[in-house]
Amino acid sequence: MNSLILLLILMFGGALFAFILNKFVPALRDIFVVLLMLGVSYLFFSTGISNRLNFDVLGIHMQWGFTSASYLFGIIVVVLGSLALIYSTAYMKGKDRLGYFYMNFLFSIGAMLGILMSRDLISLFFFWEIMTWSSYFIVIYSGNDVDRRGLKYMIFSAIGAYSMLMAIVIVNSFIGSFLLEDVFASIFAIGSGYQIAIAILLMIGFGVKSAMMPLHVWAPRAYSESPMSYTAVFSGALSKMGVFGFALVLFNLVSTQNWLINEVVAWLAAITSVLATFYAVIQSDAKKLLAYSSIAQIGYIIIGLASNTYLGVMAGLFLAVLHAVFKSTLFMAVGAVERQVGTTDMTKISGLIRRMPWTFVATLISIIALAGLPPLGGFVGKWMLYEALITSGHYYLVIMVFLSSTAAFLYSYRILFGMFLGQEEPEFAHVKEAPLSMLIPMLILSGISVLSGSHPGFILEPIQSAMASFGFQSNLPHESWWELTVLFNTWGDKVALVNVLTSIVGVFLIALAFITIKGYKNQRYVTTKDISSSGEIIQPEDNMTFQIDFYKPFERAIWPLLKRKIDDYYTDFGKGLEALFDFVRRFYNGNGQFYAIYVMAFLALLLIAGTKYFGF
Amino acid sequence: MMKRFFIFLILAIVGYYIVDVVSQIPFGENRVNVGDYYLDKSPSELKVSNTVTAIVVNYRGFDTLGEVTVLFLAATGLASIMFRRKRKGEKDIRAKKASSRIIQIGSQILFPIIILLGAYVFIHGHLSPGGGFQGGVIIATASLLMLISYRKFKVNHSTISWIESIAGIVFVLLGVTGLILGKTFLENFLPTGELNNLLSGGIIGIIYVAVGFKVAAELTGLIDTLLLNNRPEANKEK
Amino acid sequence: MMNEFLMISFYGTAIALILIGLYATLAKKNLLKIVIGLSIADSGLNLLFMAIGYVKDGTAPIFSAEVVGKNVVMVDPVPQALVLTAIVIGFAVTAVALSLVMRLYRHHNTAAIDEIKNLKW
Amino acid sequence: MNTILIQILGALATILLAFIVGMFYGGAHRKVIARIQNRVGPPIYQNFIDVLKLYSKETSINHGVMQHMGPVFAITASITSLMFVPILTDGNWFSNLNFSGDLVFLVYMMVFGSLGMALGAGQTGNPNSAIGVTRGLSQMVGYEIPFVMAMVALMTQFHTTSITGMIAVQQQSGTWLMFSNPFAFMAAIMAMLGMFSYAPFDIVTAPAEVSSGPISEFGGKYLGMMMTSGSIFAFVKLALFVDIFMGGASNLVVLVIKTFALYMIPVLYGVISPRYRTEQAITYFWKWPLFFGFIAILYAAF
Amino acid sequence: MVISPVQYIAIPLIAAFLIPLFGKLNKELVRIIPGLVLLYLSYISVVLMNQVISQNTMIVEIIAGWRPPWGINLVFSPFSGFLASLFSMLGFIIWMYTYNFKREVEDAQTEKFYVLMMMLITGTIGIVLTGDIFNMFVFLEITAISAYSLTAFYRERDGAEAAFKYLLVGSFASFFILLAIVLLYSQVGTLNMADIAQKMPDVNPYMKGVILMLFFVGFGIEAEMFPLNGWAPDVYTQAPGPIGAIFAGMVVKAGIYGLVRVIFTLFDVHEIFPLLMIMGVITMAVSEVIALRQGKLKRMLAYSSIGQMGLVLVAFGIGTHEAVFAAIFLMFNHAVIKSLLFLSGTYLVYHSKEKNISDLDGIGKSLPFTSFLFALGSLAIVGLPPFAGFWSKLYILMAAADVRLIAVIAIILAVSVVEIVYYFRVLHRIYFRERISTIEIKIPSFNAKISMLILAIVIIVIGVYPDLISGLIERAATDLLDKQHYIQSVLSVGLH
Repeated sequence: MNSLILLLILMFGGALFAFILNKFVPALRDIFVVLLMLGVSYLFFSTGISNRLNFDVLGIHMQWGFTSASYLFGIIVVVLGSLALIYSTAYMKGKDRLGYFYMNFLFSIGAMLGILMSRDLISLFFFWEIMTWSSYFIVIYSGNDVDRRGLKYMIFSAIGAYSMLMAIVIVNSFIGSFLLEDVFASIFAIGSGYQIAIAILLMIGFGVKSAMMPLHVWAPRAYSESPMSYTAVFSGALSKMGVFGFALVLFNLVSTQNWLINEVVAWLAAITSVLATFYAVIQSDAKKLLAYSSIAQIGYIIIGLASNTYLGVMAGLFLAVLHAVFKSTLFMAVGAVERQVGTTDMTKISGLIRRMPWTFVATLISIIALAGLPPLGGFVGKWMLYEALITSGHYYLVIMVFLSSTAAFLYSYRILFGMFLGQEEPEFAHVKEAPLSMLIPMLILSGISVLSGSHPGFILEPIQSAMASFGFQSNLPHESWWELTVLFNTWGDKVALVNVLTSIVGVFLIALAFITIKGYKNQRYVTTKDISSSGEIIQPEDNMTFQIDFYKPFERAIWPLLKRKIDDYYTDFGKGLEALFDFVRRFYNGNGQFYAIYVMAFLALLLIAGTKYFGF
Repeated sequence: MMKRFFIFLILAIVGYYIVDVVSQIPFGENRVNVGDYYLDKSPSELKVSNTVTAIVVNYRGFDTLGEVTVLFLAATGLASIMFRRKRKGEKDIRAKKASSRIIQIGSQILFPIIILLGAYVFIHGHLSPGGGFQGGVIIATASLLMLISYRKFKVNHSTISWIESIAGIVFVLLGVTGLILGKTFLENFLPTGELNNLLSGGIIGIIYVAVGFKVAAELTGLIDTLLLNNRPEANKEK
Repeated sequence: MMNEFLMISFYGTAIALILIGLYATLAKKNLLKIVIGLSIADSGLNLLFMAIGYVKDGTAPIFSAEVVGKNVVMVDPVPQALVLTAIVIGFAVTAVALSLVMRLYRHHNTAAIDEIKNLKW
Repeated sequence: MNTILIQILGALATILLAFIVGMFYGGAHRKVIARIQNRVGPPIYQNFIDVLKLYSKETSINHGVMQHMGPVFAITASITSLMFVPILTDGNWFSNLNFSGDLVFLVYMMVFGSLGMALGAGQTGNPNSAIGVTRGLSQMVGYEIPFVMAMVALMTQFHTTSITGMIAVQQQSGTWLMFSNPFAFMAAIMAMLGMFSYAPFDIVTAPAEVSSGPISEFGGKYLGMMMTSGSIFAFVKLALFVDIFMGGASNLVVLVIKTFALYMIPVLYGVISPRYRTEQAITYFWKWPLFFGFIAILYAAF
Repeated sequence: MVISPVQYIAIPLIAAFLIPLFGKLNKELVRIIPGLVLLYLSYISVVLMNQVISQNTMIVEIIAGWRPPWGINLVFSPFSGFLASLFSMLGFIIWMYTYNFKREVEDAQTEKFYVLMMMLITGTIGIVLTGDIFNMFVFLEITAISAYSLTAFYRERDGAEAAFKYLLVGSFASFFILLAIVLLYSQVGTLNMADIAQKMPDVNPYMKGVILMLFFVGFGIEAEMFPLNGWAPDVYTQAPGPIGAIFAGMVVKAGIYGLVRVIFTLFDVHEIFPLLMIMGVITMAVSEVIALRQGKLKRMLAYSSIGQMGLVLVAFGIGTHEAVFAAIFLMFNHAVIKSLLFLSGTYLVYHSKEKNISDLDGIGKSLPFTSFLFALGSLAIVGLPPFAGFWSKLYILMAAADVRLIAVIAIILAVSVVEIVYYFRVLHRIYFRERISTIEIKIPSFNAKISMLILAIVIIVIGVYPDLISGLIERAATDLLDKQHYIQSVLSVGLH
C-alpha cells in the first residue's frame, strides 16, 4: 500500500480507534495515541517527497504527494503533533470526554497532513474542512459560551472555506482540472478579472485560518479556550495551513503584474500584526494574550511571503517554523501554569518563578525568541524580514512591523512578569512544577529556539528547498547546515550569527562570573515582601502585586484604536440580519388560505411572465 | 377588502388565461387521438360494448386500481383521522332522535330495490352505462338511507373490511394472474365471449363486480364513520 | 350556430364553476365553504374535460346492439373514463377534508380558517 | 592568533573608553543641570565615586535568580552593542565586531538590555519597579518608531544597512547625513530625547515619586552594574548618532567633541521642560517626530 | 413469476388489502407485513437495477397488454429506477425504525398507520415509475391522501391543522395538474408521456406555455417551491417522526421527479430553466434563512429540507449534464441524510410537547448514540467532508461555475453558512448545555438504532467513496437528459 494512504488510514483510523479505546480500555488510550503519532511521524519522515499517488473520484482526477514546500510544513505538523500529544497525556489527565478530545485531535492532525499532501484543490478542500470541524470540536470542548465562541469560529471558517470552494470551482470551470500543477500552469491564461477574483477568494479562505484582519475575530477566544495542549498545535501548526495556502496563492496564482495584490496582502497583514499586538498588550489573561500574539506573528509571516523577495519569503517561512516552535512552547507553558495553578488570569497569579522554574526557563527562552532578540532564532527571522522589506523598498511596511514588534516587548514582559515574576503570594506556595511529560516537550522546543539562533541552517535548508519549489532559487552559499551562520541581504550587508552569539555569551558569562564569584554564596534569599517601601513595614496580607491595568498609560495612548472593536461591527451586522430573517419569516403566517392565495398569485404571475418573457 | 380585491385580481388573470386557452380548443371536432383506437378495438378485440368501461377497466385498468386504492386509503385515513377512544359505556348514536315512521318504512321498502339497482349497474357495467363505481355508490346510498332513518342501524365494520379486502385482493390478484400466466399485469386471460353478451369482456366483468363491492363497502363505512362521530357532545371534547 | 352555443355554454359553465370554486376556496373563511369550493372547482374541471371530449352529433361510446355495424359518430370515450377516475379521487379528497374539518372544529371550536393558526412562522 | 589578541585588547579598550566617557558625561549632566538651576552641583567625577563605592559593597540579599541575572543581562546588552558600533572611522583599533552586525541588529541589541533589566526588576516584587518598567517599555514604543523611521530613511537613501556603510557614504560625499537628510535627523534627534530618559521623559524612573523605578530594589554591585551599563549605553547611543549623522570621528578628540555636543541636546532640552506623563510622551513621539520620519522616508525614496 | 416493475405496485397493494384481515389474526403481523413487502421491493430493486445497468437499457413494462401509447406502462429507466430503488430501500429502513415506534398507540390505529405508510411509499414509487401522465396524477393522489391522513395521525397535536393546510394547497396542486392534463390531452390526444413528448413540438407555443406553467405550479407545490410551500413546515412538524422522514426522503423527491420529468422529457423547453433556477435560489435562500430563526427542532429540519430542495431545483435549473448529475446525487444524499436527521431528531424530542430546540439541552449525555447520529447527520447535511453531502454540493457548484453563474454560487455558499449556524446551534445545545428540562427521555429501541446506524454508515461510506454510487447517478442523469432515447424505448416496446 502506498505510504500516503497508509498515513491517512493510520491517522483517521487511529483517531476512531482512540475514541473506541477510550470507551473500553481508557488506560491504554494515552499510550496508544502517543505511539500512533510517533509511528505516523516515522512514516512521514520515511515517505519523502517523490511519492505520488493518482486516482479518480467521481471523475475528478486527484493527486496526492508531498512537495518540498508542503514537506516543510509537514515537519512542523508531525513534530508539534507528537510533542503536543505527549504533553497532553499529562495535561488532559483526569478530564472527561477524552475520547472525543483525542479523536478530534488526531483527526485534525491527519487532516493537516492531508492538506499538505494534496496536489489537487478538491482534496485540499476536503481535508481543509475536516481540519475545520475537528478543530472546531476541540474549540468547543470546554463547553462554556459555546454558542458565541464556537459559532464565531465555525462561521468564519465556513466563510473562508466556502470562498475557497468558490474559487476552486471557478478555477475548474476555466481550466477543467483541479490538479495544482495544471492550475498553476494555466492560471494566467484566463481573464485577469477572474484571475484576481480567484486569488482574492482563495486568500480569504486562507486568511481566515491564519486569522488575518478583519477575519481574525474568531481567533482570540478559539485559541484561548481550547485545551492548551491543542492550542499549541492550533496556533503552531493549524494556522500555518493558512500560511501554506498563502504561499501557494501568492507564488503561483498571482502574476507579477498584479503586484497590488501582494501589496494589499502585506498591508493587511501589517495592520493585523499591529492591531493584534495592541490588543495583546491590553489583555490580562495569558491565554488571550498569546492568542492575539499568535495573530500578530502570523501577520509577520504573511508580510514576509507577500514581499515576494527571496529574503522576505525565507524570513516568512523561517518565522512560520519558529513561530510554531516558540508559540507552542508558550501555550504549553501557560497550560502547565493553568494545570498547576488553576487559572491563567494574570491578575490573579504572580511569582511562580521559584515554584515552576523549568516552565519559566522554557517561557523565557520562547519569549526572547518571540520578541526577536538576539541571539535566539526569532532574531534571525526578524532580521531577514526587516532587511527584505528595506531592500525591496517597503519602507512604510517595515515601520509597521517595527511598531508591532516593539509593542510586542510590552506583552512579552507582561507574560513573564504576570505569571512568574512579581510578588510571591503565599497562596501559591503549594504549587509544584509541571510533570515531566509536560516539561520535556517544552524544553525540546526551547532547545530548537536556542539552536536556531546561531545555526539556523537546519531550518533554512528545508526552507530553501521549499522555496525552490516556489520558484525562488537559493542565493545563500550552499554549505552544510551548520556552516550557514552568516546572513546577507541583497545590498551585501550581513549579520554573523556565531559572532553575535559568542560575544553575547562571552560577555554574559564574564559579567555573571564577575557578579557571582565573590559573595553570591553569602547572599540569602529574602521574600518579596521584604522590599523598600519608604520605611513602612509591609504586612504579609498587604497587596503589593501590580497586575491590574498593567499597561494603562499605553492603553490610553492607543485609545482611538481600541474604541470600537472589529467584533462589534460583525455583531451589529448579525443582529441586522436576524431582524431581516424574522421579517421574512412572517411570510408563513399560519393561515392556510393565504398559502392557497400565494399559490394562485404565483400562478398568475407565472402566466403573465411566461407569456411575456419566456417566449411561449 | 384589500385581500378580496387581490383575490379578484388574481382570479381574473388566471381566468383570462384559462378562457383564452380553452377557447382555442375547437369544440365538437373529432380529433385524432387514442380514443379512436379504443373505439376501434374495444368491440372487436375485447368484445366490450361500453368503450368507457373497456378503458376504465382494461386499457387504463391500472388507473382504476389506483382509484380503488385512493378510495381505500380515504376510508382508512378517514377512520384514522376520526378515530376516538370510546369512553366507558358509550353507545353508538348517530342521530338525536329517530326519523319519522314514514321515512323508516319508505326506506325499508326502497333499501332492497336500491341494492338491486346497484348490483344491476355494476354487473352490466361493460354493456350499458354504469359500472362498478356507479353501482357501488348506489348501494352506498341505500345504507345511507338506512343510517339516517334508524338510530340504531348498525354497520358491521368487520364485514365491511372483509368485503373491502377481499374485493381489493381479487382485483390485484386478477392482475397478477395475468402476470403469472406470462402475460402482462391486468391483461385479459379469459375468453372474451360475444359482444353485448353478459358474459363477455373476459376479466372486465369480474373486476367491475369486485370494484362494485369494494366501493359500496368503502362508502358505507365512510359515511358511517362520519356520522358516528358527528355527535353534539363530541364537540366538547378538547 | 348550435355548436357555438353549446361550446359557449359548456366551456362557459365549466370555467365559471372553476372560478366560483376557486373564489370560494380563496375568499371564504368557513372551512366547510372552502371544501365546498374545492368540490365545485373540481366539478367545473370535470365538466370542462367532458366538453373537450365532445364530438359534434356524437353518441355515447357504447356499442349496443342497435349501433353495432352502423357508422355512427361517437364522442371521445377517454375523457369520460378519466373523469370517472377524477370524480372518485375528488370524492376521496373531499371525504378526508370533511373529516379534517370536523376534527378542527372540535379542537378549536371554530370553523373560521383565520382563527386556526397554531402553526406559523 | 595575533589578530584575535589585538581584537580582544581593542574590545577592552573600547569598553574602558565607553565607561569613562559615559561616566563623565553623566557627571557633566548633573553639573550642567545644577549650574542652570543655580546650584553648585556635585563634582564631575561624582559618578566614578559612586560606582566604585557600589562595586566595593558586598551584596547580602536578593529576591531570586532573576534579580541576580537582570544586571548581567543589562551589561551584556550594553557591551555587546558597543562591540558592534564603530567608534573611530580610521584604523583597526576600535572596529571590534562591527562587520558582523548592522543597524537592525543594533536596534534590537539595545532593547535586549532593557528587557533584562525589566526581568530583574520584576523578580524583586516591588510594585514600583514594575510600574517603572511598564512606563519605560511603553515609552520605548513611542520613541523607537521615529528613530527607526529615520534609520530606514537613511538605509533606503544610501542602500546600506550597516553603520560602516553609512560612514563610508559620508566620507565619500563629504557631507554629513544630518544635512543629506535633515528630516531623518530631526526625527532621530527627537527620538533620542526619549532614549536617554532624561526630563521631560523621566517618568520611567520618576525620581520624585516612585523611588527610582525599575532599579529601586537594587543595591550594591547590582546597582553598580546597572550604572555601568547605563553609562556605556549612553556612549553607545551617542557614538551611533555621531557615526550616522555626523560623519563619524577620525580620532578620539573629535569623537568626544561631537558626542558631547550631541549629548547636550537632551540634557538642555530636559532642563527647560516639565515632565510628560507616559501617554503624553507616547503621543509626543507619535506627532512631530513621526511626521518628520514620514517625510524623511519620502525624501529618501523619491 | 418474473420480477417486473409492476410488482412495486401490486405487492404493496395486496399487502395493504390484506393487512386489515391479518390484523384480525395477529396484531404483530400488521407491523411485520409492511416490512416484508418493503424488503421484497428492495430486493427487486437490486435485481432490476442490476439488469438496467448491466444491459444498458430501460425496462418498459406494459400493463393490461396494450402497448403504448394505448395502454399504461411502467418505465424502469436508470433515473426512475434509481429513485424507486432509493424509495423502497429507504422505506424499508424507515419501517425498521417504526417497528417498535409508539407501541402505546391502539391496535386499530397501528393497522391504519402501517397501511397508510406503506401506501405513501408505494405512491411515490408509482409516481416515478409510471409512464402515463394521468396515471402519475393518480399516484400523486394516492400519495397525497395517505399523506393528509398521516399528518393528522396524532390527535393530541395540531396535526389536523397542518393536514388541512396541506390538503387545501395539495388540492390546488392536483387541480392544476389535472387541468394541465386536460389541456394537454386536448392538444395531443394522448396521455402516454413518451407519446406526448413526441408530439409536443406540434403544439402551439402559447398553449404549451400555459400548460407548462400549470404543471410547474402543480408539481412545484409538491416539490416545495418557495411561494407554494406554506404547508410544508407544518406538515413536517406535525406528522409522526418517521413520516417526516418519508416526506423529506421520498414525497418531495417524487414531486421533483414529476417536475423535472415534465420539464425535461415532456416539454423540453430550455426557456424554463432560468425560472426553475431562480425559484430554486429563492426557495433555498428564504427557507434556510427562516430555519435560522426557528425555535422548534422539527420545524427547523423542515425548513432546512425545503432549502435543500431549492438547491436541487437550482441544479436542475442549470440543466447541464453535470448539474443534473449533481441534482440527482443531492436528491439521494438529502433523502438519506434528512431521514437520519428526522429519525434521530424524533427521539431527541420524543416526549417533548413543544418540540423546542431548548428541550435538547444536554441530551447528549442521556442519549449518546442518537445524539451522535444527529450530529453526524448535521455535519453531513451542511456539506462538510468527509460526509456524503459534500460531493453533491461540490458538483452543483462545479456545474454552476461551468456556466459562469457566479452569483448563484455565492448565494448557495452564503446560505450554506446560514445552514451551518443553525445546525451547530442545535449541536451546541445537545452537547454543551446542562440539562434542565424535566421531560422524560425515550431510549430508542434496538431496531430504531440499527436503522439509524445504517443510514449513518451509508452517509460515511458515500462520503469517503462516492464512486460507489456515482455510476448509477451518472446513468440516471444521462437518462433524464436523453429524451429521444426515452421516447424510442417506450414507443418501440412490444412492436415485434
